[in-house]
Amino acid sequence: MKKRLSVYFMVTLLVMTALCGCAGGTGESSEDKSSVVVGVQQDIDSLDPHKATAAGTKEILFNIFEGLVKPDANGNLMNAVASDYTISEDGLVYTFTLRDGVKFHNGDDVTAEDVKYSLERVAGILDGTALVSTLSAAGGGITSVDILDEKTVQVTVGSANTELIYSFTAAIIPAGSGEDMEAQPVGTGPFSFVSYKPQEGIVVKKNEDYWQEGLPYLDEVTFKIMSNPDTALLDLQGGSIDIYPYLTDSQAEELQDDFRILAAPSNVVQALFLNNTDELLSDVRVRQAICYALDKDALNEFVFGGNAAVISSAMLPTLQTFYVEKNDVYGTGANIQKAKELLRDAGYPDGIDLEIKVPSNYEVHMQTAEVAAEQLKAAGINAQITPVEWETWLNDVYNGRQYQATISGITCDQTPGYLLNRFQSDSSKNFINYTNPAYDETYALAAASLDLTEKAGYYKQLQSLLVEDAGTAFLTVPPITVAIKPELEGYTFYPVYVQDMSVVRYSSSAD
Amino acid sequence: MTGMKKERKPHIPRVLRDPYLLAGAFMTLTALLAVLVGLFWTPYSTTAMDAAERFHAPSWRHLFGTDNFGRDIFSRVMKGAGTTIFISSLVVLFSASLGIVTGAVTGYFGGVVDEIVMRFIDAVNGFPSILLALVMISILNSGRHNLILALGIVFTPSFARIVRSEFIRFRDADYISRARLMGVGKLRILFVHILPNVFSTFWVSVMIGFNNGILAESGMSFLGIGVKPPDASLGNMLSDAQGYLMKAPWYALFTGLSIVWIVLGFSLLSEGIRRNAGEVSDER
Amino acid sequence: MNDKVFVQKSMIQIEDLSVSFGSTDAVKNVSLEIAKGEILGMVGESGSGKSVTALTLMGLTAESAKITSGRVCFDGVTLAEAGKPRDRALYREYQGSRMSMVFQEPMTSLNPTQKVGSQVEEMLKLHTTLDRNERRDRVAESFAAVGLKDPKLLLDQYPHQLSGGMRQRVMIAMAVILHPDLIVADEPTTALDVTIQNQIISLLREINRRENNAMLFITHDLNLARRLCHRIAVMKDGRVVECAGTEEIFGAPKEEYTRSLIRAVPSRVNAVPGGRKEAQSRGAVYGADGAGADGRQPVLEVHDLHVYYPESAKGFPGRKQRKCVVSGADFVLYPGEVLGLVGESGCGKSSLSKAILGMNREIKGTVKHHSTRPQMVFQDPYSSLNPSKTVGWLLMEPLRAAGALDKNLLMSGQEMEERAREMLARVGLDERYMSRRPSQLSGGQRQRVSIGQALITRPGLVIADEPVSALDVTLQAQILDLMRRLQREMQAAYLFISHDINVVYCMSDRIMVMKDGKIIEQGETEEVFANPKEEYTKALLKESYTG
Amino acid sequence: MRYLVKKLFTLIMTLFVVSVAAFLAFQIIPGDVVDSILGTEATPEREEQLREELGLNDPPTVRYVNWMTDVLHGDLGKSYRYSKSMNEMMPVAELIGDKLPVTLWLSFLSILIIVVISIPLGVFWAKSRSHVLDAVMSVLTQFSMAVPSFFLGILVTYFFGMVLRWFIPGSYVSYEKDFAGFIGYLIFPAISVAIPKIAMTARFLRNSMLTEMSADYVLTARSKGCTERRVMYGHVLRNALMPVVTFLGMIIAEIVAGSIVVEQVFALPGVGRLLISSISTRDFPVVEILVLYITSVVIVVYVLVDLLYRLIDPRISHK
Repeated sequence: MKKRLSVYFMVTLLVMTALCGCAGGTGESSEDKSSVVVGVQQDIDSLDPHKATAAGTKEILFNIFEGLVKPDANGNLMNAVASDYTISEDGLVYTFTLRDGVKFHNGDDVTAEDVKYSLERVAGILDGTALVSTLSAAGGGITSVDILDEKTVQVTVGSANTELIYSFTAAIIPAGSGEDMEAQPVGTGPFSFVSYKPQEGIVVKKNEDYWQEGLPYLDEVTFKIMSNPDTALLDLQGGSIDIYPYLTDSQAEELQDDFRILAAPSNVVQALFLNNTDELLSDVRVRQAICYALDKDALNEFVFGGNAAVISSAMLPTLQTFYVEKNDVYGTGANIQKAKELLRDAGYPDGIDLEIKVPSNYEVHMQTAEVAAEQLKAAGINAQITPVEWETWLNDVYNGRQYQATISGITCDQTPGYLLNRFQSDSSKNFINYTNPAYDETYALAAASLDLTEKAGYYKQLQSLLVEDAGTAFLTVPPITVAIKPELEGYTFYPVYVQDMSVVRYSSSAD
Repeated sequence: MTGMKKERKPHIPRVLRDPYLLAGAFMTLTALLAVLVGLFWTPYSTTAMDAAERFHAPSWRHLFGTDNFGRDIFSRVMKGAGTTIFISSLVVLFSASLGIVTGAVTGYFGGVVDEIVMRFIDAVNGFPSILLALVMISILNSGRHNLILALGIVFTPSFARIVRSEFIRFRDADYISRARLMGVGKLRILFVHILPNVFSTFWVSVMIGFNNGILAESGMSFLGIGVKPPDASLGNMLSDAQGYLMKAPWYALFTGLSIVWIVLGFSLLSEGIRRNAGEVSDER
Repeated sequence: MNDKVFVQKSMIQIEDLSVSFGSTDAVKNVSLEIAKGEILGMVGESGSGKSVTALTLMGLTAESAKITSGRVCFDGVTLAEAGKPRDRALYREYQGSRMSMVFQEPMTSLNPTQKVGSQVEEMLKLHTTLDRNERRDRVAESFAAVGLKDPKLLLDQYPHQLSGGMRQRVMIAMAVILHPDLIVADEPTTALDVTIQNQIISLLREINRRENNAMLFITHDLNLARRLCHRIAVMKDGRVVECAGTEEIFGAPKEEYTRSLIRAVPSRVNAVPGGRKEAQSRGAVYGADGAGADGRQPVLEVHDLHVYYPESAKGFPGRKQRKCVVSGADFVLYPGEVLGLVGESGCGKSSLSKAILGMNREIKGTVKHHSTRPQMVFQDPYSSLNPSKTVGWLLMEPLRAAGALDKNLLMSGQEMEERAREMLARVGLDERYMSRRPSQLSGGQRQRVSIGQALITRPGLVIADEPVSALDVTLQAQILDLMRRLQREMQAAYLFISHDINVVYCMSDRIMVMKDGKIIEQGETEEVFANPKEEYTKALLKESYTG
Repeated sequence: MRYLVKKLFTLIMTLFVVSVAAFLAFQIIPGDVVDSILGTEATPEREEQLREELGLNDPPTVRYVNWMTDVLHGDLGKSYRYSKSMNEMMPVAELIGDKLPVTLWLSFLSILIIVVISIPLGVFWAKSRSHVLDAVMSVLTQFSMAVPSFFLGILVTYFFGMVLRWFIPGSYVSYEKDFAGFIGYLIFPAISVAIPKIAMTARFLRNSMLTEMSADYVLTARSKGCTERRVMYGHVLRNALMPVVTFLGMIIAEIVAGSIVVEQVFALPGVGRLLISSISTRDFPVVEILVLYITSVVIVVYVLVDLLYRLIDPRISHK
């Protein structure tokens, strides 16, 4: 009997090892030199460039679709489908000349009709629903699009706005492809769409006749969706992923030796938003006390390992012309003494209770909240963290405005006004209920002015107002830390974060 | 001729020599002791953060090492274990009592009531516990009490099923028919006559339920629902620890092992009790 | 009778055999011999070591059994000996081919998930080289030889599809198929009905005559041993108290224990129906026609009662088909009287009792109770008391229930405890038992508590459904005496149900005979026994051997 | 047959109860689907257009009835979040159809591992006389049942992936591309699903064996002169395996319903993980169908096991 049993065991073990042996074979993707696997955290929300809204999706679609103009690595705009453009004196008429030889992935040439169709679809002229708010006909965007000749398209807009040009990065797609149900994504970008499997990833391949010479270097790129950020680390070390952004500071430290770690400031402004109409927080002294009590440097150290940029107001430091340095007002260290004084003046000698709602799916904000809560305790502010699901955060906090305080981040594009317009009293996005007539007037002046230096001056005033009112305790601009396989080169950061794979290549591969 | 049962040796030593009971009791007692002490004193503050102390390997100063915020893991385990045990005992209490009532009623009376209730039990069984927890959180607000409610409801079906089958088995026993003949009221029959007999098998499932409770609470915290940071629960500690597996493997290891220690302790204890429940007749 | 004298050499020798389990010695220095063709009976109460001796002989005892002295020889070959570990290979040569065994519980002695035919066939597979068809034919032959009808069909049946009697015949067929020299039968008929018991006994006797093999017949029932065995060994506490020819044992028993065993057997010779002598004084109560002479209210009146057994509802909303188990029952029961009901198992006795007590609602006809809350005594002592309660609590529960229902019966806890102690003494149990749990009592003690619990509220009527059939002979006698005494003291009426005609005879004033759901005969016990009208009653009486 | 009709009826009723419960749950949980799809930047008209598209403006009862009629006609609806092509959302049937093989293969492998290891283990354990082995085995089973599933997943990944390098963590490859690689990778999540269940099954089988070994027919078999091996395998094991079938049925139902945590740890795009992400992204049609799938799987497996039990146990099949 004993003999038979042990034989039985041996057989099962053999079968198991054989099966695992062949598992080893799947690692071949890392050896071959022309394809790359990029880890991304969120599934894409749409394959239609005009309808996609999630930052994670735009990052990827950047490789497939291009607009008339396109952002470049240092935050300015470069011509793409359009070879050149002129804006009329009164800023109401934009004339684009199309670049020759730009082809769609399906081989057709890009024609004026395609551009007209794309712009009208985005502005909502075609079916009445604008897809990009800044270009919507009703909101002062495109009122009409006319084809002057084969190579030139003229666009008239409702109101002059120096920042409107940035909205023309909207993707150009073949005429009619917006309605055809079976249409696969076709654009003019460096990579063409191959396949997408929900929860697994999206695969794109090299666009042989891309208008920019010599680009892209890679033959195939797979954007693999990582369900769980924690296990992603194991997969990275296992070697099944080549590039992985969104590393937390400690994860980055861990990967030091076998990956190259690149970091750059992101375009996300992280802040402790305070509901100004909340009975406790309506008193500016309480809000200021909170700003004083926060030790932003320690926060930066704990959560971002010191790589984040500590900010004082609603402006990305990378937009130097518009950014004003206001960290001296509340200081970047903790000023417990001042905080306690303010609380006493405001009538709360023995401190206050504060509930901070945090979207639980963002590890970075959760960790920031834990550190902040610990710091506020020293100043008698008893902070209690309530993790909420992203959907609940959107519903209760962002739209419903039922919260006391929340820690989250807002992704901005490179237009300076993007963040500041949220603090106008009547803005639909003013979820912190900040009302300051002086702020509204200054913003109107800034938006209207066409002169750059004048506009910068107004923006700086706006930032100072925000700091004095302490409507929000601005914290940091978190860094984007990316781990890259050492043999990959050319990864470049954009102010508005995108994963531009066209410039990435294996160092050993001959040009 | 019919000699009375011969007087038994005093029970105490034999019961205590049972390895299961000993091991189980030891582990459970150490866990409970750690939790009790944790309520008042912990070697280090469970929330104080110290940048310099981050990721210290286990040493005499920090028994279990420190986490990404430099907090002492051993102290957090002491606090966290308290929360986890507290939650899962309440979960078991809630689902056990609800399970007894539904099981008794459906098992004893049967018929249409039984049919309908069993359909609900199947439905709850199929329903994903996460969705249920979400509904609870939206009705009340997130936190312990409604996690307990959610898990309680999720655990009731298994208890109800066990109790129901036991009640069906005892429903037609002779002494129950006799009780009916005596005119004993229905409720009294259910809870005074039948329930004590059901208790021995039920006790085992309570213990299993308790273990699953701990695992589920950890599962729920792992998915981000349940105990709120900075409070510690073994569940959310383990889910954080997962992120630092290479850098601080001790964080995941010791947290995971403490869960295993508690769960193993309780199951060995329950195994010991079950094995001796048969013989131990309490001499009044 | 069967007083054949055996001169041939002895087939089986058991010399000074002692067997112990851990610290308890089950068998102490037993020496027995069985000659070829001889049937040796082993009689004794449960726990007297008779089964252990048989199992040791067959080499089937559990691992923990140690032979501490003596040896077992089979036709000159020593199979097992003290000090030597059991030689499995040697025993396997004998087991099945040279010696075989028939067990007590036909329900569980056959593998429930294997066809009956193949289980017997396994015996041939082990010890012969016959091919499949030959084996099946031999099995069919063997089934026919033991009196089983259409054996070919039976081969592919499963144990649960056969009745108890048929299963025992299959066991016997299995035991006999290889014509072994020794057959050990361990209480083969205890779990069977009287009529089937007799058929099995005569089958064994015929096999012994035909095969001329040795047989060891183990039973606790002296009468059975008397009808079958040539010699009888009486066992007590692991020792052979007396061993002699059957006539000698019954004619001139030397040992006091043997005499008490013979006396304990309820037979019509030395007992009087319903303790009639004492009943004489009550004569006035019963007129010739049994109707209450002084018009006293009968405790129970049953008129034209039909009882249906609710077949499980097959289709979802389908009407329940109803099988009629009792049809047209008609009788009356007077206070202080014992009405016996005898019939084979499956004739509807229990269904009738359940219907009378309202535990089964599917009835037609009328049942009128004139006593408050009739009680019942059940057959199985192990399931009649709630295992999780103490004896004291069990005795007080009826009083609590009665008090709850009828205010003036309400008693204080103290009074109830007093009544419980008093009842405990009445049923012959010591004070200490108040705090004991049923699991700590023996079968007999449990039945005493159960009877006490039934009578404590002085019910007018008690239905006793086979109260003693699960007990040993000597215990049976005590419980029956107890029930009779309590009945007189408490003036309760009994409906006494049993399949054992002798027990019913000793207990009841009047008697009813039931067959296939109908009460075929009813009348004074003496009168029915003297001249039974129905054919079936005659057969029943003939079976229960005269003096 | 009648038994089947009755069970079918209970299945339908339970599915109805579950679908209503899930629908109500979605009415209660905060989070408006349109907001979650369009994020914070959408134009009001776009929100209105989407709301209209998804039929969110009709009252709840109407929406439920529409959804129910569609399902009854075989159209399981379209996912709110996952797009199939530029303008077409992914049909739920296709989405789940694509994920199902992953979970089914995972379940098949883990059940295979459970059966292959726990049966001999149980027999070996039941036959072993030594108390030491008995104690060791029961502590081992207690231990493996006490380890939380995600902790086990991490340990397996760490041990087999990092230390032994038997597989590359995260290198899931879909079954279409490279089936051998797919199975090779799936072995390890299957192991972490199987380990606690191996222990339970082995213990259950051991107890069932012990009860059968003390039955009377074993004595009869021995009295026939059967060898110990014939008694053990011919009689005892056959009868002991029958209750194990029902026990395994329960475990299979649990696994096939999707072991969420293991799929999470091993980044397997299975049904379990889809359920989690669909709930958090309020993808109502996907969750409804998944909940129906899980409930029906649980009940169907119970019924199948019950039928199987009736077939193999002659005591029931030959009334």
